[in-house]
Amino acid sequence: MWLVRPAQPQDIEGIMKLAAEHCSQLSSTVPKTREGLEARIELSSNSFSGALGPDQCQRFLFVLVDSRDQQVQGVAGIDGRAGNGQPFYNYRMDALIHSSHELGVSRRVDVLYPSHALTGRTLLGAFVIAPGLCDSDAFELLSRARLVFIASHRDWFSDDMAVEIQGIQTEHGEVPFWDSLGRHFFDMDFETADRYSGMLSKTFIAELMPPNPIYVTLLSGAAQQALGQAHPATRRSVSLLQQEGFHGGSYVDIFDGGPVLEVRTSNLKTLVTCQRKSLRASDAEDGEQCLLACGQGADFRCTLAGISESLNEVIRAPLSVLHGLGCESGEDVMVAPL
Amino acid sequence: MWLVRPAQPQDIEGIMKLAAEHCSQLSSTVPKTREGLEARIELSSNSFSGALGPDQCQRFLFVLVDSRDQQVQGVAGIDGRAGNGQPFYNYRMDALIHSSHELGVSRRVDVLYPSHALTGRTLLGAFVIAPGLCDSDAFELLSRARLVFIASHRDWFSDDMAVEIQGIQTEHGEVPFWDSLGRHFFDMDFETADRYSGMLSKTFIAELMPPNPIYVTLLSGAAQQALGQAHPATRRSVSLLQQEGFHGGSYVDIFDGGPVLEVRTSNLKTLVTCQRKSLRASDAEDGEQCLLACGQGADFRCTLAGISESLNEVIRAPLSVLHGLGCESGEDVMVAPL
Amino acid sequence: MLLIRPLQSGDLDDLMAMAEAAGKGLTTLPANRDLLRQKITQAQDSFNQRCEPEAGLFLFALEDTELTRCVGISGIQARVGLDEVFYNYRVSTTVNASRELGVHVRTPTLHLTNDMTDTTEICSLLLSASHRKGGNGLLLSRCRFMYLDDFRRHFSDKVFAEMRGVSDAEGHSPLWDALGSRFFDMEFGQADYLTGIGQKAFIAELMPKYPIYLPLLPAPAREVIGRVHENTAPALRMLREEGFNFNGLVDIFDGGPVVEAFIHNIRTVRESVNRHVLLRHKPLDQEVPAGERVMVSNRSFRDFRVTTVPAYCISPDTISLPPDVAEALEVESGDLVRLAPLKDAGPAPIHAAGG
Amino acid sequence: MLLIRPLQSGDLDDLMAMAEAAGKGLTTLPANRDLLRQKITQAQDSFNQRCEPEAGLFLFALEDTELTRCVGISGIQARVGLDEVFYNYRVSTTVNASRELGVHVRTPTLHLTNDMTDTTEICSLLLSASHRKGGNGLLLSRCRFMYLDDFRRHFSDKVFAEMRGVSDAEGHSPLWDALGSRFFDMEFGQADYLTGIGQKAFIAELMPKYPIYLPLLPAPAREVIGRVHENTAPALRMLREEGFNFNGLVDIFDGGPVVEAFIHNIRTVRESVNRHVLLRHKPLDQEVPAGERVMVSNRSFRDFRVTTVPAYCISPDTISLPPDVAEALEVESGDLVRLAPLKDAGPAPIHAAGG
Repeated sequence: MWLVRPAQPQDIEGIMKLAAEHCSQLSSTVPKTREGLEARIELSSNSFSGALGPDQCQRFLFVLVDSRDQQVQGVAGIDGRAGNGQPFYNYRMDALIHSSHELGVSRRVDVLYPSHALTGRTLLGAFVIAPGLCDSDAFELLSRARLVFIASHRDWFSDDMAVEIQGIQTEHGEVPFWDSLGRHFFDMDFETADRYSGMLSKTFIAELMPPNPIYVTLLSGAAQQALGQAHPATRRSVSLLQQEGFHGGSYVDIFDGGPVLEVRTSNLKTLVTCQRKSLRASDAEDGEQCLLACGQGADFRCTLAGISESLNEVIRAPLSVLHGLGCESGEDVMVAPL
Repeated sequence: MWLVRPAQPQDIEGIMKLAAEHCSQLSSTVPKTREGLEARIELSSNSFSGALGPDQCQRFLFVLVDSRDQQVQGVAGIDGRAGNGQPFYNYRMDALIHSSHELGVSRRVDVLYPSHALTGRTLLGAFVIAPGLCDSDAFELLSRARLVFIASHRDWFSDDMAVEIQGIQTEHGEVPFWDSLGRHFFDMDFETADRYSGMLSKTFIAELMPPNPIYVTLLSGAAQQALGQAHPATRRSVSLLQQEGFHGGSYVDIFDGGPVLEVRTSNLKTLVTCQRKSLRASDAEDGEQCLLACGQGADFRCTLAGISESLNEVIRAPLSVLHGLGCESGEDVMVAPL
Repeated sequence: MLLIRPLQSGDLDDLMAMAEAAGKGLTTLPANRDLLRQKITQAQDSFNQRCEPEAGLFLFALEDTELTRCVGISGIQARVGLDEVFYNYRVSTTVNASRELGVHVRTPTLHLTNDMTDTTEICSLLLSASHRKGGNGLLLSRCRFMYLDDFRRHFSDKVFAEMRGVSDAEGHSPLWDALGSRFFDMEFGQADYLTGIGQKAFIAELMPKYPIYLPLLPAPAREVIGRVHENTAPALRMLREEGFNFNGLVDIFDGGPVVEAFIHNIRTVRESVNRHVLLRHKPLDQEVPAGERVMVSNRSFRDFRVTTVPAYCISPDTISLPPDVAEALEVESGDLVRLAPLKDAGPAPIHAAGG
Repeated sequence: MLLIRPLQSGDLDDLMAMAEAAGKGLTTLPANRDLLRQKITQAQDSFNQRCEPEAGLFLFALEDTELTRCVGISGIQARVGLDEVFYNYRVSTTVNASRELGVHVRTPTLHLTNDMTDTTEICSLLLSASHRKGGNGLLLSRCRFMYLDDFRRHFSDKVFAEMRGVSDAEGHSPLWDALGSRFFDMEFGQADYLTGIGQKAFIAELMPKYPIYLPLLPAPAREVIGRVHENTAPALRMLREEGFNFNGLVDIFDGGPVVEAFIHNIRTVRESVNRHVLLRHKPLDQEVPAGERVMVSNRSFRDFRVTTVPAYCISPDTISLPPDVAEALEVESGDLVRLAPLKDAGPAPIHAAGG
């Protein structure tokens, strides 16, 4: 049985293994070092336990495990407030119209404005999954379990959410948007900049990022094409997020030009459709596959299960599911359709 | 009976009288000169008749008349495409966060960016009504008749709409936002700038407007307070627009700092609730008060009437209403609840 | 004798011939008869103080008195940017540095400015091919500095010259191709022409207003910023020797440099002396090389005249002039004239003394 | 005798006393013993070429040889902005004009720049109150220009000085109150101090990056831009006479002007001559007024020394020096020394000759 739960110190090996095997191409904000990861899990534990309030950089890290062996097969995160108390950098795409009445010409001029407008929004991130699971339901479980968590801890999160989607990178690891823009100012390669940006102090961005708006027409052709485009490897993530109601807005990542998707939290499909029910054991093994979650804070667990509904406030799932979730009959759960 | 219909050349006297009496305080894009008004009505007629297509600066001007004497008691307009083929200027309000990690300080810095992002959106404007009617249903009729017109000519208009709301002006005619910002660059008083901006060529704005972003904190206190605030005299207009679904966005007027309200056209309450029905005469004088409109293009008429519904596709209104609208029994009409 | 004097309406044909020979490149004097006639009128109004001081356009002719023909022209525009808007890019430095990461990057950045507004421009230098020798170019150019200094209140303290930027034989400018053409729906030549005749509203309408970070432009465009067209290199060298410096302003279209100097720092101004005229009937040896000649100006605002004489004419208090030269300069014995070397006075004293 | 020589570690007490007397205002030399000791070490490393040429900080002491005390200091920073980021505002002009409407508005605008990056700065001038007479301030300041010219390859072609801007007796700066304080959560004094000690990351983080249109600032703030503190007015006057010009750059906090000059245009440099030393045992009349004295430099990079002697010591090829002066300068008969007037050489020749 697949289970999504808060990351714990004993998951470090599994997370590092997963990240080492599958993160070479796909950038992620999962720390690469043991120390970084230990600190991140501690921060996450303090966030789940409620030791940190919403104003204190809550950063949640979930893992996807097989309940039988507790092997980590995926990682996903939520930052309570984008920027974690510091400015969160994006480019906002806008257009000016340069028009000469006398000469009868008019031209649309695309401009990238440095923006911190998304600072403080709840941010999804740090998504890594074992490649073998990319087409499985476990993918959807890992991605959406976070939203079920948000639904059951609504006041910890902001009214608007965002998620940064990785941008275009060639098979040789080149990032056309970075090569045309950021590289000139940060004097480092994309990997390095991306790694620094995962750290807490964003002072280096304030120090190194060009402070003035950028004319898109002056970027390389490849960079212009990459602007606002998602990496092909993020296809399934993006599709799931779009089904949830996320839409591409006006914002792109300052490093790779990848799109930032936005949504009003209250419009998320998972939040609209999930319901609080009382869970009872069922004999039947089949039923409608749903996301099923129980537990508050550090005890949060989410899985996929075949659900049968009996009375208005009661749903039934196989006893094995109750065991897997560590949950007793009659306990309150959140349930959301796939 | 109150009737809203396309402005016609014979309305010029009435419009000028109305504008002269009631427009001294309340700015409007209704031309002040006879020549200007003649040209505007001609443009409007060509727009209503379909002689101009959506890409050719359609500008519609409606009048509110008492059907008995055809005296003009109000004017309202729609511009098919904001800017009418030229850039449409606004300031977009955005915030940067200036934050020093080392010093532990963080400050929100509000910035006004010159923007043409609303260029090409359908724009409501030119709203003037006799003060005696400010609390009457005729006010709502005049304002919403335009939306009924849009509903019945949907493909002439864009998917997003905007309306500029007049900003703060003191009783002595001073405009704090203008005095703190525009005045320094345009070297003219607010009235003059406002008048020029109603004209077709916006070259003077490209020539005179400061091209760089403006820090709000450097504006006068009065200007900062006026930013994004509507003139009290627009209270009822704003309230009606908000009921329709218009909401204050990130944009303000470059001259007076008044808010620009935005809406997705398909979300407009009038568009969502209005229905096409077949109109029959009724004997009953009372019924639910509704907006009732008939006729395409130049023949468009809209009024308020007590409506009784009989069958699914048929509504009934008093015969006098049919006469007032110049419409025959069985004719198709648009009906929208108040 | 070669004589500097105010341009006159009789010079129109000679001027037109020179403008035609110059071709493109000299945008302030296009080969357009009506426009040139208008410029001559404007110059006459300026010398006669019939126009606002700020509108002054002082055009000087170099007359070959034997040929009675105008063989060169040079000008001073009293103030630029008062009637239209005068644009430049300023090449500025943006530094992005992080001590923590050990990164320190300097990014040359173009800022759009109107910083030369209300400043005096020296402009419109043309010399017939037949007379490109013997320091005639120097005379045409440097006579203006004596005029500027003698009539300071008509001009700004700082003066500048715009130098033609790099373009190829077909008139293609690398900077325009990389920058201007992205924003203007026209050819470089058209933009240059519209600017030259003072139609500049289109710049305010179409020009990018935010700073341009140079690393975003391709190398050929970056490389021409602040560089002059090869035909303009000698003129630039002359102005540099005169004390003009490139201080970061360039043309918005082709990137050609603006060079500037404060009038009191200009070499011709610093090396000028005044002497009283002494008429002497010994004829001058006109074969003296340029390096041993001095410019003599009559210091007249309205009928400014300058010619050159051998340096040996100078005495501690006076300068001896033969009657024909005095007549050409419209001066008499006892009048005060201004002198300055036509060419370099040689290296500065510190380097002469050794070391 | 008053002698310029490299600052030494023994000068620390004298330097500390001067820094304390100077109070605020001199941000590069705060009265902090550790910091001053560090500066002295840096200066010694620079004179002995033990540091990167770009990191050079050359500090000169004015020693009163009778008192054997350091009574003044002045400095040259070889390059600024290479280790940290060096910020200025450039006062630029934005013109908004519409010919159609007859509107023409000039808006002074502040652009944030790092244009002085990699440029040589003259800095840190302090003179004990007891010695503010007889041209000692001139000697302290102008001796640096002889050093700059003799060792050009260590410095940039252009040099600049930052002049203290306007603030009131309580240290309030009108520009800071109107601009800086809107963006920085600190007092002017703190911002100034952090900048002085080279902690500048906070500027990149907190400073507004877009241009500031001056009409948006209140009049008291606008008026101090490019103006100096009244205590700094004499220093500014001296630098102007030396050929330094204000060219639009000002301090980002108090608006004080940056003045700049190309080394070859500096008056001390232009008016310098070299002479061979001739030892002569006749003692010097030390009562000669400053206007009749000349500076004599030994032209040594490592042990630079300068003092003044009466102008009458100069002959066409030599300068006669008494043994004590030669010893102080560490020169012998036949050595080449550099001379420059201590004060103005008087008006330029053109104005002397009349007219």
